[in-house]
Amino acid sequence: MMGMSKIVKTMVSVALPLTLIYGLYIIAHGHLTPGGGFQGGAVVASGLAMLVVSYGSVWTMDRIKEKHLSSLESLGAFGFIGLAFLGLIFGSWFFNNFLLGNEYLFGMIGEGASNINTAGVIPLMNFAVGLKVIAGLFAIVLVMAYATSKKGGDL
Amino acid sequence: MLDQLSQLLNSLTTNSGFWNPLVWGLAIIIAFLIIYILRGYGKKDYKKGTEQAKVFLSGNPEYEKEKMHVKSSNVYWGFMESLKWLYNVLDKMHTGNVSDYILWFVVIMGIFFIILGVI
Amino acid sequence: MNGFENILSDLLVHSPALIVAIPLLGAFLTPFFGKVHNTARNTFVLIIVLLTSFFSFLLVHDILVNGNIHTYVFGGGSALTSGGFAVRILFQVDGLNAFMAIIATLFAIVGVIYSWSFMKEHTGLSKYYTLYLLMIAGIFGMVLTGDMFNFFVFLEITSIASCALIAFYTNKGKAVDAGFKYIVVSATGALFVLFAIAILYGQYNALNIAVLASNIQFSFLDRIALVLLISGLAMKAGIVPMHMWLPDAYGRAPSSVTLLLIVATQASLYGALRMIFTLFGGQLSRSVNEVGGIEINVNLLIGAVLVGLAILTIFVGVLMALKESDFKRMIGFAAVAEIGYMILAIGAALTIMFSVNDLETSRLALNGGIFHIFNDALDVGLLFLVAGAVYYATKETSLNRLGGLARNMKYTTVFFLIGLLAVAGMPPMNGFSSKLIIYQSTFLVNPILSIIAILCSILLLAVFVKVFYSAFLGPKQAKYEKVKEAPKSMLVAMAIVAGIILFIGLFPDIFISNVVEPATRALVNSGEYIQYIMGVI
Amino acid sequence: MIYNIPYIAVVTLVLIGLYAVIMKRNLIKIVIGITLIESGVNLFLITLAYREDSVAPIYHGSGMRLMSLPVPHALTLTSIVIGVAVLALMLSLIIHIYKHYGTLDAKEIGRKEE
Amino acid sequence: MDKRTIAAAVFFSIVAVFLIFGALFMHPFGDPTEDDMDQYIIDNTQSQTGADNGVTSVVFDYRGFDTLGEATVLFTAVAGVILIFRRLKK
Repeated sequence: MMGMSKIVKTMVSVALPLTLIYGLYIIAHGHLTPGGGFQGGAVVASGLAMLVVSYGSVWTMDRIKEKHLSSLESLGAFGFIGLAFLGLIFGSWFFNNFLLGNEYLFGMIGEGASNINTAGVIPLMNFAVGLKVIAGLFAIVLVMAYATSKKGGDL
Repeated sequence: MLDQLSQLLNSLTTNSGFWNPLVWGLAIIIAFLIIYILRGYGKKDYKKGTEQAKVFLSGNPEYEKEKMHVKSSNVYWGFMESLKWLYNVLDKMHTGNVSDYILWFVVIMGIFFIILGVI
Repeated sequence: MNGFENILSDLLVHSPALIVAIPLLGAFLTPFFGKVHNTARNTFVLIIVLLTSFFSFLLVHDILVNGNIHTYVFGGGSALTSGGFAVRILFQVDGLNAFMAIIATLFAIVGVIYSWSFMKEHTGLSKYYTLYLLMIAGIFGMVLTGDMFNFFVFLEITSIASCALIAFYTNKGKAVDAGFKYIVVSATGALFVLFAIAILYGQYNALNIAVLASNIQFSFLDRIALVLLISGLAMKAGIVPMHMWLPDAYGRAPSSVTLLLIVATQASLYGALRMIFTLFGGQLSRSVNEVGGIEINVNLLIGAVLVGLAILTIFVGVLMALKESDFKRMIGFAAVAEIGYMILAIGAALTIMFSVNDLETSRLALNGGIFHIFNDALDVGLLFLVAGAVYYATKETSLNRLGGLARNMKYTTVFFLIGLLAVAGMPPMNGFSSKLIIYQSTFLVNPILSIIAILCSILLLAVFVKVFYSAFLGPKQAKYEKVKEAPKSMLVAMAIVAGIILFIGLFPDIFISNVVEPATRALVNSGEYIQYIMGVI
Repeated sequence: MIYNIPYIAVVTLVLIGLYAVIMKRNLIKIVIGITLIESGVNLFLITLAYREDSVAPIYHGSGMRLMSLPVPHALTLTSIVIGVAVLALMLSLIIHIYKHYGTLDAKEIGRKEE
Repeated sequence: MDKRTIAAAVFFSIVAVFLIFGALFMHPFGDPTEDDMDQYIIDNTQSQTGADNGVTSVVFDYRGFDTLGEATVLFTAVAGVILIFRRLKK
């Protein structure tokens, strides 16, 4: 799949940063507003898929290899399960919300007030899952697009 | 220690008898001994290297070993031939088509529905 | 010493979670090790699997020896909150789960050892090992979880990982086709399972199996849910006429993957058992259908249908295996027949249990069925390992072109002989002792059933004698002059399985009384499973 | 108050998907049928969450009104992601099948040898 | 109309009838017969997890293990797609 016309590329280069910012906002406020890691990650990944569509998969594959994306995703997944293991170590139960109630990081218990510094490990898990979903969905789209393109057809 | 050994020798009892592999092994060894003794009464005048040892295909020359190996699809040829009607049905059943698989699933689901819902 | 005891007890408390979490952790870390070195990655995977099996051994030992049930609540707290809601996901492990966990552990170790040199000359190995560990984790989750939706999630993990692994030989069209068929079938089945779970949730607003079982009342919607659950899981367990994906998948996948596919199939069978006996068991025994004034027990109906399906399964599997001329597809059809034996025993138990009210005989039948689950996994697994070794040595699976391998591959031939005798139920192998129990219990239902079962077992022997003759015996073939024996790791893997087969065959009573009996007890009186949760309030 | 129409819609979606899977011969259409079944099940799950004149379960600004059930939302999210994963694998397998056989007809592919 | 179509029509209609009856048997849309567990979650979410969004608290705290499985499913799919489209040895 080769690149599209100049108009599309320009529009994408305008729209991409907004999409990324919106998706990251959804990830960051997952524990306060509708949304979360998966939804925000899907938004960001769709923005990156827009990049693939407009600039062509070969162009994208020259800049981002899928092995980097896959190791990035492994990093996100490892962060998620690592938080669960930290719950086992500090909170003495697997998946325990061990950060809740302390006064430093995300410790507060937001009584009604939608304060971003709440909910214990939930925001951190949101970040991990968001990273994972961004990398994973983008890797899927990129690899499938590249395999169906002419250059990568011999995969 | 001793009770563990007895547990080892414990035999699997069902409601109509018991099964103990060790007893069975003993029996089979005895059977082999009997067979060996019977073998002793075989032909005495058998000599290697003479005409007796040759393969006799009613006078025809013997094939070389490669050709004499029966291929697997020829084994049980008669069984297949006699059950041809059944195998035709089975082959018609096994189309490699995905939607047929799901169709069988729907059939089974319908049968279960009738059995549990209506009857 | 005392500190060591404390550490061990802590590990025992946390083992249900760690059994699933450690393979997941290993799967997430495998790509990084794959970048370093191949041997480092293989060692890492082996260490992960051994660690998992250590925890699994702890858990299983405690359950089988002390006979108590373990629960693990994710996120801490007690199983039930005030008011008796199981809000959090929890694992609940009793005899049956422990029994399935034994099978999964054994085959995980054997499979990893086998793939060490079986998969050597292929590319994309780090992804292969990642998916392998994910499949192991999915199977463990399926057999350990006590939560309906969690069961569905792990079912999907297992299906997706195994589908990608079935299509490993992407240069063969049939392999990709088999993978596609498998994913379509398993996705459909799992979606109907999810549909049933949603129906149950909408009625009782609970997802925990014990809580659901405690307040289920077999209404019309529950019947629909039961039908969807049974048929969806039966399709994944490969019961005729929904078996057709099975020979494709078993035959086209790499043998090390087929080993885990067998366990995945049996895990779905376990799911069906759990749904029938634990979730609906209490209601099934009581509820009665009216047909024109005649009253029929529902479980009698289900048992009769299961027996009929089982006879069909055995028959079709054996006949197709007799006709097939591809090595691995033939073993796949034989595996279908073996599944039929389990279903036969379970259906016989259901028909006997509440209708004749002969609980002792139904216990016996269940013993046979559950014992045969283990034996079938061992026998068919060993045969698939041998087929993989033959493929590794000759790059050939068609029996029409194989021949005279016994001269070059002595150990493999011996292992195949052991597997042959075991899968055909010849004494003194393990297959005989379980099939003996199944014959005797089905004889009480109807003598015809046991006669058909025995005849099909003889046909199974004929099938594998044919394989033995045409592949291993016979004169030396010119094109297999310089075929070498399989490498050491594959031999070790086969030797482990063959050794266990021989041991169980020689001392069946130890295994039955120590491992099978607790599973049967857990299956028959499901009240313990439910009361363990509901009593916590 | 609409009585059972959402459930009828769910069953209709599932049945349409099942029909597509059974009757269509094109692999892409079979995949579309499976996704239809899955969206029907997701619709069923999210239907179970609704309570009469309830708001989304977010406390800030909800004004202590009746909230819809949160668990089905979570289940639906999970099953959506699972559906995405299954869809990706099925489509990539279809790409390979087309490369090997040059057709997407399920019947022909079943009959083809190697 | 070959045999396959007829069989498909018969059994498909059986399944359809039963599922539609099931839909009619469901509780009316909008008032679930049982909602105690979710009410418990709604009442205790803020004090137990501190999250302001009930769904996120269920997804990541009460049923966090499902979310781990879900993330694992996505991971599995990515690994599978990359495995299927890998470069084979020439």
